Amino acid sequence: GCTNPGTSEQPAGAGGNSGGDGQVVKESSGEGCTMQDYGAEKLDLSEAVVGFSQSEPDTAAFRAAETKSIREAAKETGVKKLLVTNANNELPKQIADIQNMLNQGADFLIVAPVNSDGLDPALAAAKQKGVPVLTIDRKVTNTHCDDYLAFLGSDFYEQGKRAADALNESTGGEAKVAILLGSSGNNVTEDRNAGFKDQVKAQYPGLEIVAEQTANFARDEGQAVAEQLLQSNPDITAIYAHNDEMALGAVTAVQAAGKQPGEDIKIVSIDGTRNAVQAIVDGQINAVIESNPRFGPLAFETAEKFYAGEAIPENVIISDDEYNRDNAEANLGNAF
Amino acid sequence: MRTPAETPPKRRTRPRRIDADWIRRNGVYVALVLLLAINVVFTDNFVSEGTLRLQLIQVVPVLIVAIGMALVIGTEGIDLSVGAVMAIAAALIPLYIGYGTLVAVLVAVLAGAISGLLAGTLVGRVGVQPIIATLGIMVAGRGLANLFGGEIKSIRDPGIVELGSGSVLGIPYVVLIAAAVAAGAWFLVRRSTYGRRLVAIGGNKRAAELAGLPVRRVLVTTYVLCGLLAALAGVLLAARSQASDPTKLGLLMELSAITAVVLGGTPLSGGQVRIAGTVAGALLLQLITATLIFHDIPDSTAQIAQAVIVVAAVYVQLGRKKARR
Amino acid sequence: MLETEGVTKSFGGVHALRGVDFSLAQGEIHALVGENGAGKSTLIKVLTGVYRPDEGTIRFDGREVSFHRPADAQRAGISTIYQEVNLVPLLSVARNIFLGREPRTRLGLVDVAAMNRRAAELVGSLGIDIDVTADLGTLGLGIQQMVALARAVSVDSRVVIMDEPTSSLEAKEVATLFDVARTLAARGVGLVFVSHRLDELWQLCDRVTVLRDGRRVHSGSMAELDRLGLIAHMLGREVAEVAREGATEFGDTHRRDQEPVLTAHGLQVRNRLHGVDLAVRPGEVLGLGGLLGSGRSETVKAVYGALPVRSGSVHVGGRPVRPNSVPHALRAGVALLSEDRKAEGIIADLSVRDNIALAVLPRFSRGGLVAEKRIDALVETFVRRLRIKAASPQQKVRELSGGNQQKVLIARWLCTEPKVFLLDEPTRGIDVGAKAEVQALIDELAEQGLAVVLISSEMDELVEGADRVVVLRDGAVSGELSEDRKTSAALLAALAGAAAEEEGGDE
Amino acid sequence: MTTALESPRPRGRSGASGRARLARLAQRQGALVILALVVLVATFTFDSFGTAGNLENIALQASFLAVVALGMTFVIMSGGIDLSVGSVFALGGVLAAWGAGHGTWVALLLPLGVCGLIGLVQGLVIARGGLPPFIVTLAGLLFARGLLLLISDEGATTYKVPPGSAFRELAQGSFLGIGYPVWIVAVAFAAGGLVLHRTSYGSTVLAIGGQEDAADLMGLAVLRTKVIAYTASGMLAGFGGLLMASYTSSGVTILGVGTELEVIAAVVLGGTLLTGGAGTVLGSLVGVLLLQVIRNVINQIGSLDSNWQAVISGTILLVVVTLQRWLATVQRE
Ligand SMILES: Nc1ncnc2c1ncn2[C@@H]1O[C@H](COP(=O)(O)OP(=O)(O)OP(=O)(O)O)[C@@H](O)[C@H]1O
Ligand SMILES: Nc1ncnc2c1ncn2[C@@H]1O[C@H](COP(=O)(O)OP(=O)(O)OP(=O)(O)O)[C@@H](O)[C@H]1O
Ligand SMILES: [Mg+2]
Ligand SMILES: [Mg+2]
Repeated sequence: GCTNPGTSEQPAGAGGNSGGDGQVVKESSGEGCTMQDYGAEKLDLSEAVVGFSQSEPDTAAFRAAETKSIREAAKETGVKKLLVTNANNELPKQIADIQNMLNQGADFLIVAPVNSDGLDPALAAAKQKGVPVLTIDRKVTNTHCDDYLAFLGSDFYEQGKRAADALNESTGGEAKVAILLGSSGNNVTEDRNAGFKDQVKAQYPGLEIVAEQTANFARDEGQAVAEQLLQSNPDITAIYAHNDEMALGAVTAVQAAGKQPGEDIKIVSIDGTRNAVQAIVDGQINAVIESNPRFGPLAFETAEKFYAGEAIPENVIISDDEYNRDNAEANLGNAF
Repeated sequence: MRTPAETPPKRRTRPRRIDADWIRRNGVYVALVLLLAINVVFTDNFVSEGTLRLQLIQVVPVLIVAIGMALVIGTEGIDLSVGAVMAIAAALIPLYIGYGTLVAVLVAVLAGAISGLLAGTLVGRVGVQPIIATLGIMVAGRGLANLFGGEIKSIRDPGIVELGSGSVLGIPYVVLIAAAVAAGAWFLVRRSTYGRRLVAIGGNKRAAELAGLPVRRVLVTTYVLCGLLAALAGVLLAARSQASDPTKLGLLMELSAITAVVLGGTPLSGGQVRIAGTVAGALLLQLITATLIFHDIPDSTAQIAQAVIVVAAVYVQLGRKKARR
Repeated sequence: MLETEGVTKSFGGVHALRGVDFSLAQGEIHALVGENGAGKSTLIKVLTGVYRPDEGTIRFDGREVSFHRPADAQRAGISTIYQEVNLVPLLSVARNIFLGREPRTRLGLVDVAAMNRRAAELVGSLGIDIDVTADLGTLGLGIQQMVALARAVSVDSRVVIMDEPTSSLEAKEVATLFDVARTLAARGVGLVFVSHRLDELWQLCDRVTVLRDGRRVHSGSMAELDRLGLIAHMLGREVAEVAREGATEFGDTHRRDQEPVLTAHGLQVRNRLHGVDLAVRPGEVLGLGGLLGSGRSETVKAVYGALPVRSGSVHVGGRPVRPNSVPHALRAGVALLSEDRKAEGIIADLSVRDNIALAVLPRFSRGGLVAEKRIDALVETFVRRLRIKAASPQQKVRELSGGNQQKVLIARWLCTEPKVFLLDEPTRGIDVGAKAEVQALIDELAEQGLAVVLISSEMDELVEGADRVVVLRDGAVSGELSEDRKTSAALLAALAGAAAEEEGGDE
Repeated sequence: MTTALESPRPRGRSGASGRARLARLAQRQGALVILALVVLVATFTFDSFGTAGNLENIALQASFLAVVALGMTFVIMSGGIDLSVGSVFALGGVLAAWGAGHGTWVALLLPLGVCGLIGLVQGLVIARGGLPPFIVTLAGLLFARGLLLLISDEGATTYKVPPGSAFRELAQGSFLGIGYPVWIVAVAFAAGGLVLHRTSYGSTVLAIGGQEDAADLMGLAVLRTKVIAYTASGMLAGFGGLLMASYTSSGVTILGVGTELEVIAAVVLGGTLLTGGAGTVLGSLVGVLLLQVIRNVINQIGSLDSNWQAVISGTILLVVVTLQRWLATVQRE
């Protein structure tokens, strides 16, 4: 999840539980990349300055969990120093942030890109200094093993497909669906939408998409747009939201319209924030596809492997869970 | 003194017919009615109590903020901080809800007043240009809201929830509050000395100073009022969504509010405040949004359509001005 | 050369011009006169493309023309000084003079040095000593009028139109302006000249056109008309009815046996005033004389708290007034009618009514709410008393003629029932009838015990209107003409002396 | 009454005293004073601030905004405002990146043409139609963003500048170790300064901003001047986007959100009155640099919470404008 403002009554990973449910690699693909291929020099992480460039404000649960996980893993690994910057969703700022960290002597960079394209100047600067860049949660379109080391993250398209599966399951295959889109121009929005629609087209002829409107990943916009959609299409029976926040907004909207969320109108979303999983427990949301933000351990593990001489595959796709009526209560602790 | 041999004052004939001039003066209402009519004819499911009621509920935050903004614009100012102030107010609610609903709401609204006081002082006393003073507050304010608001929080306090979704005699509280705010502002502008002073200052600040008006006090008061109203809007929005999201709440509200004010016929050059027009302007904006959603227009086309409609609506009421020559 | 035929123009319900025929010949100086609101400025604006006439035709050089905007008229060779100074305050004097036709270097860029030099020459030749690189807005209104003149004459025009160019000018500058006008006329330029200072018309003009209520009521040779005849045309009354004594409406001296109600001591304003002392007794009219830029306006503004003073004190009725605070001065009973009504006086988009009531709002409101009825009554009284010509009290002040705007401002201050009234050019731009009334009003108010400080660039007004004249030079008091020494000649001498000394100091 | 007092003789003056000039400079260029101060303090406080690499980074990163600010300066000086620049900036970038696939000239001319056209239309609506610039350009903001989404598949497609395209050189190349964009900005601002202070066009812009009705009565070409200002602003915003596309080798669709406010802040910080009529081109450059330096300094502080960064930059902005006001009044005393 990229623009995934999340919700949590408590800080993510509360109770010193650094990992939550730690990430599990689902599949790796692409060619391997070794130190020699990349042209990097051997480095002892405990002597290294590691830089982390976060893309969005930490007020989003997803981002908070991600940053926290990186910080904790850095401590665990025992790196000399961790620099953390936040680009506030601005590409130029992220470029400046990365260049700044390079200036301040970063030896290894973990980057959560603001955008898949356009980081070229920053990546070029890192390459010039021989600093490896590991991208997490969003893949950049540059050249693997030349501009960046590897990509760790979820498959957003797959998440969309799984959301379609979940929606099919909870509606019994017949529904008029409204989609709450994330912000325009964001590749997460595109992937989660394409995955969902492709899957519906291929598998579930009973699911009819009657409206798709952007609600910018925000709860209040999700609510406002859902309210309008419920008026304009009174026969809507299901809502698919690109993130949990909009789904939670939709819950309020459905209630305001005098209907029962999760019953009269099925709701499926993506992320796995604590509030959303709680809403499943409360019967208001039907299913949530997880998008795991806890990249810390895997990221540092990858770095260690890399410096140990192992080849790192281009794509390290993590496996995301799914929360539904059957497992939500039990797995509530895993939500972030 | 000589007894004046005067010509009896000619009463200006007020045209009752609907002509270009009438449309100009009532442009926003015309546009509003027009868009409503178009929807009634062309939009499925539009004519229902629920839909109309929904528009009234959803317009509340913009409306309240726009009224504060109209006052500020009347002084030839502008307030870009309103969105951030909304976020601050909303962020305070969960923090103080432990002390009771009323305390939380009061603290939130008070924070808006303080922010307005800062803006008013910078503009009225220090003499900073309004746009830059309130821009600084907007940037810092959003940061502050994020800082002490932290992650998005759900609000479950029954008082707040009732405020956001309850109603009396079928009319939602939020709509009642907005109506009260509008009526109060209308009264203030039309009947109070403060209102007279405000437009005088906006019309010619130097002349107002020389006429002994308390220019600074009026300016400060105006920004405080605007801050208060923005905070109130933030509280109502949070109450309605039963959550407070410091990062996104009220984002770009300043632009919507200014648009509503200008659509309503208040010139940005100050010296005039039109409250009824502002209300209609906000409703028009809301209706545009609803129309685009009802027809499931994709984002790109929606933005272009919005641009065209807004310009057309302003043109209806201002475009003929030049023809006077 | 420039003619109109049957020009009609109305604004909403107001008929500003009704079928006006007007013609200007080459090389003549043509006076355009009429009461406030007669339509003079409107006619000029129609002539120069600011307004389009509703009906009628305009001919220039025998050909019918239709100017869409002022630029068109200028391109055709008509240059105009509009009634309210229409220059750009934030630009330098030199820029203002050459805006739109700056001297260029070979590269096509503005030759700033040449521009400043030529501007300095130009204003210098008009007898004005100013820094042409200074922002125009820092200069007094009189100087601004001279800059406007400089701009108007710096282009080669076939017609020059001047709408009340002398309203803020001192005798010396008026003389300069006349010289310029005569030189232009001798070169074959046609001039239109508007002024409410009727004497000037006979000194300068060849022909005259009189407007009344938007109609042309007379047109003919200036010399064939005498003062009474002219006024009779303007007012539309019989000559006998108009006949009166004296050039001004001021009565005799006033009682001034009491302690001064206003004393100002050692007023200092940076670069402007250097220790000015004043004292005015109740019922006294104190005149302030001086050359352009001598600091008269500054003095009254400093007294009123509208200009930050470095030192000095002001007492009203024996009690000190907090310096630099207009509200305190107002509360103490001081009122200032400032000279620049456009920038510092009217609030153009508010109604006549709201403009009049502006300064008395606190007195006419209860619990923060405006007492509309009482204000209506008050406004009614003043509109009648000052003969303010407006369609209704709700009309925007912007739409009033210049003289009527001035009356609105006088009304605003009279409402406050001041003890001390500072009048900076109170009769600026108002017509004979109204001027007489304002003068009579000042007299009447003084009679009732009001202390008046009167600034006027019209010598007669000062000499006849004031009981005593204080002469300023370079921001300091340079002399005083007491009751018995107060004659035009003496005042002239005092001013001239001041000027001469200044000259000497310059060398 | 007009007994000639004396024959007029030239007395005009054409120069202010040196001290008055200095005072005026400090008053108008308060931002410059503050910029110098901040740079000085930062150099001594942070080791990595004063390094050539860092300073060059600041200059390079400021150059994109600076280009946009140049156009905005003229618009604001003419008494208007242009809120569309952020979206137009993004649109320019997307068009350039798309165009780069069809040749370098397309990459250069297409964004300039389209963005200039958007500016032109806005200018016409504002000048001819008499609509408020705020609303018209706000609509322009929506329009340009909508257009961007339309040509990029609702933002899904990001066009890349093909590797090896000469277009990349524009912002990635350098001369004497300093990136081309910095040189471009230097030249553009020098030209802008000349236009403002040394052409009739410039004076007309200031005159319109200072007193539009007076400018009209003085016979100046009010309409044309405004239309040109908005067109130039559109083109320059597009040019800024084009540079950014060259710099990032792609047409990023999420750029430019809120950029308009940043640019306006820079221009106003630089001493231009938002009510129009006064200001300098150099001031806007100083304003942009000031914002960029502040951002850089905040970054130097290290891992400061991004929210603190916002609070601090907002506060600094307020402190700077307050200081500026204070400088102005002190000078006048
Ligand atoms: N823009 C306007 N809108 C409405 N009425 C106007 C407008 N301009 C002028 N008038 C009216 O037209 C009439 C003529 O005004 P004008 O300014 O021509 O008078 P004037 O002869 O120049 O008077 P003065 O000597 O006071 O300057 C006045 O009654 C005035 O109120
Ligand atoms: N000859 C001059 N040289 C320099 N500055 C001048 C000159 N004349 C006027 N000024 C400036 O113009 C301002 C106007 O002065 P002020 O208004 O007090 O003069 P005044 O005596 O009232 O004359 P008036 O108002 O008729 O122009 C002064 O502050 C002064 O700085
Ligand atoms: Mg007139
Ligand atoms: Mg004066």
